[in-house]
Amino acid sequence: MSYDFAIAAVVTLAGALLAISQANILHAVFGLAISLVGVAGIFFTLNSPFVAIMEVLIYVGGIAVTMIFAVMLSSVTNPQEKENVGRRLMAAVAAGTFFVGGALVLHHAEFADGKELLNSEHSLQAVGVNLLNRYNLAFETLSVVLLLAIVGAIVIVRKEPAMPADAEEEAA
Amino acid sequence: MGYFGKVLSGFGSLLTGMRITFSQFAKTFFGRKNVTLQYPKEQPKLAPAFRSAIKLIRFEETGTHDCVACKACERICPSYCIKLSGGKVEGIKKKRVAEFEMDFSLCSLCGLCIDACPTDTLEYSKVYEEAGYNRDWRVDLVAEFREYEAEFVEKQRVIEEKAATAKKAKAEAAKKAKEAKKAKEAEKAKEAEAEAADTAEKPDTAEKPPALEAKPAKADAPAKAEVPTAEVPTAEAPKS
Amino acid sequence: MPETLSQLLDDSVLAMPIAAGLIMGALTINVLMLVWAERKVSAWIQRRMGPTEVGPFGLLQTLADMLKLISKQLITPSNVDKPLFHLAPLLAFAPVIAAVALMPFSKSLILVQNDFGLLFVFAFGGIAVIAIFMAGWGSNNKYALLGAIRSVAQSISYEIPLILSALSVVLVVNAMGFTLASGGSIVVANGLDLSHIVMAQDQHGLWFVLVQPIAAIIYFISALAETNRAPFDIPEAESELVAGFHTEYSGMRFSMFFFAEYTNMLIVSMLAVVLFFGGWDGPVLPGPLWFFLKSYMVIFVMMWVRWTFPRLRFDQLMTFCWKVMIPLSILNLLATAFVVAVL
Amino acid sequence: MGKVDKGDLGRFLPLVDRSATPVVDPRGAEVAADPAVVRLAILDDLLNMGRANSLWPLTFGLACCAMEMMAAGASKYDLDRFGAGVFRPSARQADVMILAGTISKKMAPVIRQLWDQMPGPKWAIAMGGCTIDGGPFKYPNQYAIVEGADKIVPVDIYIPGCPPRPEALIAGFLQLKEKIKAGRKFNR
Repeated sequence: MSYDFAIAAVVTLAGALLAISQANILHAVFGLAISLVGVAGIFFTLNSPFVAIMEVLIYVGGIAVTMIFAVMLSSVTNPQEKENVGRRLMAAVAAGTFFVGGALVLHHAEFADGKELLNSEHSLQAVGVNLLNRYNLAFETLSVVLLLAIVGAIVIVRKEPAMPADAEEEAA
Repeated sequence: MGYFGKVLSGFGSLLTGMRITFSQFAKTFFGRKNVTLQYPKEQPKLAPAFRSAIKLIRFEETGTHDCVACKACERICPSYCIKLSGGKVEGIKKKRVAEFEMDFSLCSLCGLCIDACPTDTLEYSKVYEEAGYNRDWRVDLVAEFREYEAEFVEKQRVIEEKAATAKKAKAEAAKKAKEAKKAKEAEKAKEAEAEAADTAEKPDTAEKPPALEAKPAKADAPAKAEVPTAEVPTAEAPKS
Repeated sequence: MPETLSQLLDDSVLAMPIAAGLIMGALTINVLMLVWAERKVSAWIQRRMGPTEVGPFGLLQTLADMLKLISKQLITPSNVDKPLFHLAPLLAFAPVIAAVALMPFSKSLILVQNDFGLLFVFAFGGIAVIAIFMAGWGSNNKYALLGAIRSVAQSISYEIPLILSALSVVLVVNAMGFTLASGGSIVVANGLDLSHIVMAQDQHGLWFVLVQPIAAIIYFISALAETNRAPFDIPEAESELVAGFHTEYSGMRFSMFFFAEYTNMLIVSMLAVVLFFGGWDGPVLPGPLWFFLKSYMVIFVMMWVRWTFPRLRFDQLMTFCWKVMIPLSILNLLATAFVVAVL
Repeated sequence: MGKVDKGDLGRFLPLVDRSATPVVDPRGAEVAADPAVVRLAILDDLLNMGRANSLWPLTFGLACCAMEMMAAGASKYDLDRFGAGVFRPSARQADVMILAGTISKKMAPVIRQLWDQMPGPKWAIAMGGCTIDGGPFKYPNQYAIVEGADKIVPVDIYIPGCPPRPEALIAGFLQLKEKIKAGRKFNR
């Protein structure tokens, strides 16, 4: 493992930590962006520059910006967190399941050697052909993620329905 | 003109604009003809009617100003920016200004003082590049004339003495003439008495009244003309 | 001595800082000259003198500006979002250096050779958008926020025609199907490699501005919008938004945004030269000189446009992008694809 | 009576001695004696040269004098020759505040706020009679005008006139340049 990879991994992890630990939602999104840049760095060290560029171009330049845009255009900045043990438990279970599943998949998967990709002349062409022929459905499905990003951002910062006290104040 | 016609004409107008700016650019770049006046190196040509703060005129005949400290300018100034003092000077009859202080920072260059000056010794100066580190912008207008003052007073004294002697001489001459006239009249009267022993004296009394009426009317005219200018500030005071 | 120097450069730990320092120095000189040139060009267009007093022809004017900006007080307003506020200028500053390193100055003088150079440049443009966002949000100022929102909306909108017009050039390069002899081995042309785009124009003796005139115009207009230059400078519209996203920045932090803006100009004009004006291709003079000469000509046109046209309104800007530029660039791309497929 | 047109373009003879300028380093001889400080003073001189030649004014006009300020920035007079033509809209990026025009009492807090927003070292130029001490609007019992810009901000250069010509503003800039070159002055 080279030190390039180590730096990229540290950046990714730090960004991810920032993304989940910040109360300020904009800081969290910027942490996500940092994490995505780190992921791009990991791809780059694994001799897959095309994926790395796409990571930056689409995820950092596209999705993260869209999320920030949605957050900024909405009025809520620091939502008051309500202590809800049940919801937290559900979230923890979902995240744990996802993590375990992902780890299992990764453990059983077979990875191509990065060195091979480096020397192949037509890697980019192969990527293009495969994306538009063999994996067309998966490609198109993944592109929905942009839409999801916007919807997710709006849901996160959606205005809470007005409290009765507020309504009274408004009426008065 | 359809949609594409509009697009084309719009594009054409953009190109026209760019052509104009480029021609200006090229003219300045290659011809070195710019419109800039490089101020500290070049001085501007001021218009003849250019107005700046007031100054005192130096007259050729006397070599100095002709301010008699009448304070007409001080009274008429709407910004209270003129303060002057002065009055009788030892040796001469004419009054002279001693201090003429003008606050440039208060002045709005309206020119009322110039109009009001009875001796026409105030004028717009052409000072145009004043700037400084101090907020006090009071200037002494008579400062440049101080050195000529003694000379002027001497000259004026001579002139006045001459005038006085001339007057004296004139007065004496007039006295003599009067005496002579009186003597003549007395002679005439004697002759007339001798002649008019028979005739009546009516025509003399008939001609006198019109001559008496004309005199007071003439004396009033200048006094009336002065009244409006003097009343301007007082008349406007209630308004403000 | 040369051995040790090459050893130093071979060492990957030291090579990066040295290269970054060299690029930084070159870019600083470039920015100083560009700001001077901008002021002179604007002066000459308005029949003025421009800076004349500092140095010969006022050449040291921007140096004086830099000295002053370095020594200026750095103000951090009380209610700013501190991490974002402090990071934004650095983040605006970093990607532009990386993008310059990718440019092929001549056939052999390429700092970073990459198969996807074009995509890299666009990707770094995307990071700069985040920096503007951080500045606008972190400043806690309504004008900065509005400027940032405008800037980002404008940047992501105009990135689409920018990339589409560049893609049509890529299509042409790929379709030519030629092979390049590179150091004995035969390499198939790759339209995403910046040096290959230039080589394609070099081999055919034909600049792509003649092959793709519509793409060239679209690229130029989008590049003006991407760099927030007049007539598309509404993010920092002085009459409405004080100074846009960098309203609250003073001294050196402001000059970093300034630096990024002028280097962005250089990058888009270099890319224009690579894509449409034959890169280093030119008679007599050496390649890098031609490259820079052409780049500065494109920059001159950008300045010329800036001092000619008034600012657009925001809705006009967006309408122009989504209703004119994007359809036009898609049509151009389709037509190019059609021609390429038929021939 | 004939008039002699002499000394028209000269300067006024002032009542007070205006040659004494407040540009002397207040620390004076102490600084000159200390070798460590003197070496830094060379750097200070260099920075002062930079500051003096790059005076970015704030885009900010109060009344009629602002017209002359604009004229000074335009083609005929071209403040940009001295590096002072970069009118910055944001106070954070400006060095000089040109107070051009009547300062009403409503405007005074705004001016003070703008001044406070400017990063040091910063300078102020009071342009026109109204800004120096109220000008034509100064009379007993007036209630609307601030009688002098130096009541709200520390002013470095005073330019009289109603309004002063663009040349006077340029002369003011040149004097400010001299002042900056002569010594350091930090308004916080």
